[in-house]
Amino acid sequence: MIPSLEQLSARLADLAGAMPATATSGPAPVPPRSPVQPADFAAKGYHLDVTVAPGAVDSAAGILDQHGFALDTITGVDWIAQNEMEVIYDYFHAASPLRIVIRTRVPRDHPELPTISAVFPGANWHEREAHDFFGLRFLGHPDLSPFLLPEDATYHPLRKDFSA
Amino acid sequence: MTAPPDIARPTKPQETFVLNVGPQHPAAHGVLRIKMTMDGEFVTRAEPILGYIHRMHEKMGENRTWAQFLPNTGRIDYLSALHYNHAFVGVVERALRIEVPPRAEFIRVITSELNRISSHLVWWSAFLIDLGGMTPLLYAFDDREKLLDLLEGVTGSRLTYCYFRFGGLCNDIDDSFIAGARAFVAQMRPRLKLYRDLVTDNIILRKRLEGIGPISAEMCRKYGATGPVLRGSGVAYDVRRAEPYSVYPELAFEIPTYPAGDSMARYLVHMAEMEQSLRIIAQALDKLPAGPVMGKVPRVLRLPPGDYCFAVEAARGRFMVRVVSDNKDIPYRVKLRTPSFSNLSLYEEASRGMILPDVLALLGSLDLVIPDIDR
Amino acid sequence: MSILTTEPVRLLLSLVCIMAFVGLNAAYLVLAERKGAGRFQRRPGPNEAGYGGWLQPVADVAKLLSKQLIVPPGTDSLLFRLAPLMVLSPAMMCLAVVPFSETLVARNINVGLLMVFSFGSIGVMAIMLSGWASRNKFAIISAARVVSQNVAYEIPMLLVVITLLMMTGTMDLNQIVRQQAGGFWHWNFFKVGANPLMPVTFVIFFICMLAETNRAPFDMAEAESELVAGAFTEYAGMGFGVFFMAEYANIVLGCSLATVLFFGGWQSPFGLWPGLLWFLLKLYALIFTVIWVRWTFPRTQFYGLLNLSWKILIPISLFTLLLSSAMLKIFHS
Amino acid sequence: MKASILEVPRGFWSLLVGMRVTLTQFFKPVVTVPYPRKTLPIPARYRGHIELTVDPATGRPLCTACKLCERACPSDCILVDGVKLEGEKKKSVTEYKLDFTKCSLCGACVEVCPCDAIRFSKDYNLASTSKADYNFDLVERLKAGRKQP
Repeated sequence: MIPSLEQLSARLADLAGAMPATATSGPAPVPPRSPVQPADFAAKGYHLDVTVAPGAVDSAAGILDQHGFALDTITGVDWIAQNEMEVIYDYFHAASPLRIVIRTRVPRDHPELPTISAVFPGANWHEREAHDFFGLRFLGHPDLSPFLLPEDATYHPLRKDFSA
Repeated sequence: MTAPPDIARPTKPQETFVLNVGPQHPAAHGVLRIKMTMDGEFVTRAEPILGYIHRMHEKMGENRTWAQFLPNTGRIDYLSALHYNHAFVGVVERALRIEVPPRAEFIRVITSELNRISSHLVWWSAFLIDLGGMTPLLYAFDDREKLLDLLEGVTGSRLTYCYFRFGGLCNDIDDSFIAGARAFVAQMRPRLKLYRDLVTDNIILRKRLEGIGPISAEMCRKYGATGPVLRGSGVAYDVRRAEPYSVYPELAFEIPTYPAGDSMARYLVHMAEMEQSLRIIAQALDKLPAGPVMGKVPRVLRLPPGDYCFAVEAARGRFMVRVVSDNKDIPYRVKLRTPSFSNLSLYEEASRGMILPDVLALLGSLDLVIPDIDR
Repeated sequence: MSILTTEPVRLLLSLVCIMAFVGLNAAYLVLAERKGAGRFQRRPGPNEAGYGGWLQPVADVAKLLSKQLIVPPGTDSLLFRLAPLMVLSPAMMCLAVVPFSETLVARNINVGLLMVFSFGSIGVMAIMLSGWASRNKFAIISAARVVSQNVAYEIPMLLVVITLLMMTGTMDLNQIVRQQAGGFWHWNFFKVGANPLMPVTFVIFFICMLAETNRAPFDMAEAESELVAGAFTEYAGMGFGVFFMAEYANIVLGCSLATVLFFGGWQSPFGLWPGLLWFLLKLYALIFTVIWVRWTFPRTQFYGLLNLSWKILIPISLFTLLLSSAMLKIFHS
Repeated sequence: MKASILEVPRGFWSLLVGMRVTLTQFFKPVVTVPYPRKTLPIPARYRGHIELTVDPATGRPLCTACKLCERACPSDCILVDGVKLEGEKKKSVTEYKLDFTKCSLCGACVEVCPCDAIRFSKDYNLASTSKADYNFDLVERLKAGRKQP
């Protein structure tokens, strides 16, 4: 069952609509936009750009899982100017060329969001890595001990205020 | 061979012991450490422990210009440096909409495929070493040496290539390279036959790999495994076809798949891919157009704000670069999605209840490069 | 001359000769193995020490002797030191009954074959002891493997030997060689008249010999990509060197036995000029095959190895045994 | 049952095929090069450490100490200094330090150089027990006449 772009946008739009729009404190970096945005693959490298609330990443993962998507990677971006942490989930599909990006923003001093490792066991490692590098706390994750960093590491090197 | 049910039962902690395979162990190529909880010779849990060769390439990316990060890409997966080059120049070209001349694209494909063969040859020989066969290593390295000579002639280095540039290549290939590549294709085919006679058809190898470490297509999906691992589970997923880049759409090749999902299937995928790569090289050499190898590129690279992805089919699977730009000449964020990382993440689940030699055969069949996992 | 033939002197002399033979063979077989491996892999092998690498064994031994003998803390030091001695002595003992030529045999006893097999089993125990005494997880796994492997391969080997014994009717090795006199078609290997499956029995014997000597593709004890160096992981210097020597001593013994039992020992293939030269030629041809096999195949999987023995070799050897006895009954009674 | 019985001779045959392969290789000549006694030609594009090139007319380095290479280097391993000599339009190099321990031979410096004043050398026999030996002073190296045609 290869999903069509329209079906997916509709389902993900439902999800994003059900949640309150991301509350941004400080200057908004981009003008407000629709949470589900089709993207030009040739220019961006993905087809659908979905912004959801932090609490909805696991439901989004569930929807994509039902449609046969696989998790590509999880990563963070530290938007220190906005005092926010962006978390980006990339998904790909093995039977169709569809690429989907799910993104959410969490406050920088309180970076917590649910884990999706129950849906995608492969997310376990990606979340541990994101925890290592950004200090993102994935609630419900089985083990967030340092992964790629030394086992006694307490720092998060990809935060923009980190200096060695 | 997996454990019979009475052995696979949950054992009491005092009946098991912990065996550290790595970070210095002959089967851990590089510095991978696997903490194995063993019940006799059966592995009840195999937990990979990473980070021994972590270099924080992603932080380096935030500290240097787009062009300065390019040499780093060749050092993430040292066996398929050109594919990683390709992904990074690809993402910048995509963001800036740089036109790459066709000749450059063809040369990129030719050199990338040569690189893929050399990577597979290293995998093949190292895998055979894991299985206790020494001689194939030397035969494979003999062939690989010819490849490295070819690539050294055009790129200047033998392993950590940095040959692609934003908008093209740093220099053109010459006739001796073309002749050498043609000669290589011609002489590699009989060598693959030799490999088949010596190793692939060998009953010892078949007994060793058939049915060992089955990985289902569903497990691959859940863990995001790609490349030969996914194709060995019967899924015809190849970034070269799924998200076509460069001139791959113009070239005819097949995506070899084997549905069994065991180590033998992954092995056969690798061997078939070498043949397909030879086919691609032969076609690309025939179609190679004349012209420049460098397109028009702005003098100072500044990517428009936003995020961009570019995925390539590296020798081990899907490699994706995701960059975030804030309109400066250095990236705001570089994320490297490496295939070995995802491929290894299913190891703990896939290896449960197998005996030690099989666990190591499974590890070898996943085709891992440790710096690629740790970055 | 009279002193030389007295029993104690003769004993001492034969002991010294055997030790020298084993020592030299071990040293130069290592070189042959490395050179051979080199040629199989299209490289020259060791070629720096001495002319073309001929002094390499001397350099190796000097290196091993100059190294510290480390007994790791926590090991059973008595067993740890005893194991290397125990592994080498049985192979030397067994060579005492092997007839190198009609007269060149240290101890010509009439149950030579029995002695070889009974002493041969001690080597297993030595490796098990070394694994046990080392207090190393890899070594323990290796020890367990060696025992089950050797038990599994002892059975088809003995079945094959019984098949042969029914034909020869004697356990005296020299007598067995004498029976194969006159042209290569008289060798046991080619005696298809007595048992059409004779070449198959030889193949089984050869496979079992490889397994008993822990040679690739059956080198479960070392299995360097799994168990580092298995039972020998903790040994350093000459302690390790002795295990290495024992491996080659066992190969020499195994190949000598194969020569005696299947290829007519010191008999010449044309029925003329029997002697030591023929024995050595056949012996080294077999040893070359052993090296050739090692550098061709990957290692078997442990359960595959046991399956090979219990599911393939033992049924076939039982069948040959039955066939042999049936043919003996029909044609020779 | 039939298949597993047939597997025995087939498997044995596959072993013989493998042994035939290694035996044919056994009688072929060796392919390795005995390295210190014999070396292979180095390709023209080989990337050794960088070196300064000289102007054939004046015999002095072409480098004008513009420091583009210093800025292009991803590993900060180049340090250039120069003075403006009297009666000349361009500066000339007085100091060119290369910290070879950090260099990754990416070639960014060579590509960025506007006057082809640096190039890759073919020098690969570099070994030392001291890290300090790899702080190359390329001007000194040029004067010492290492590998200049």
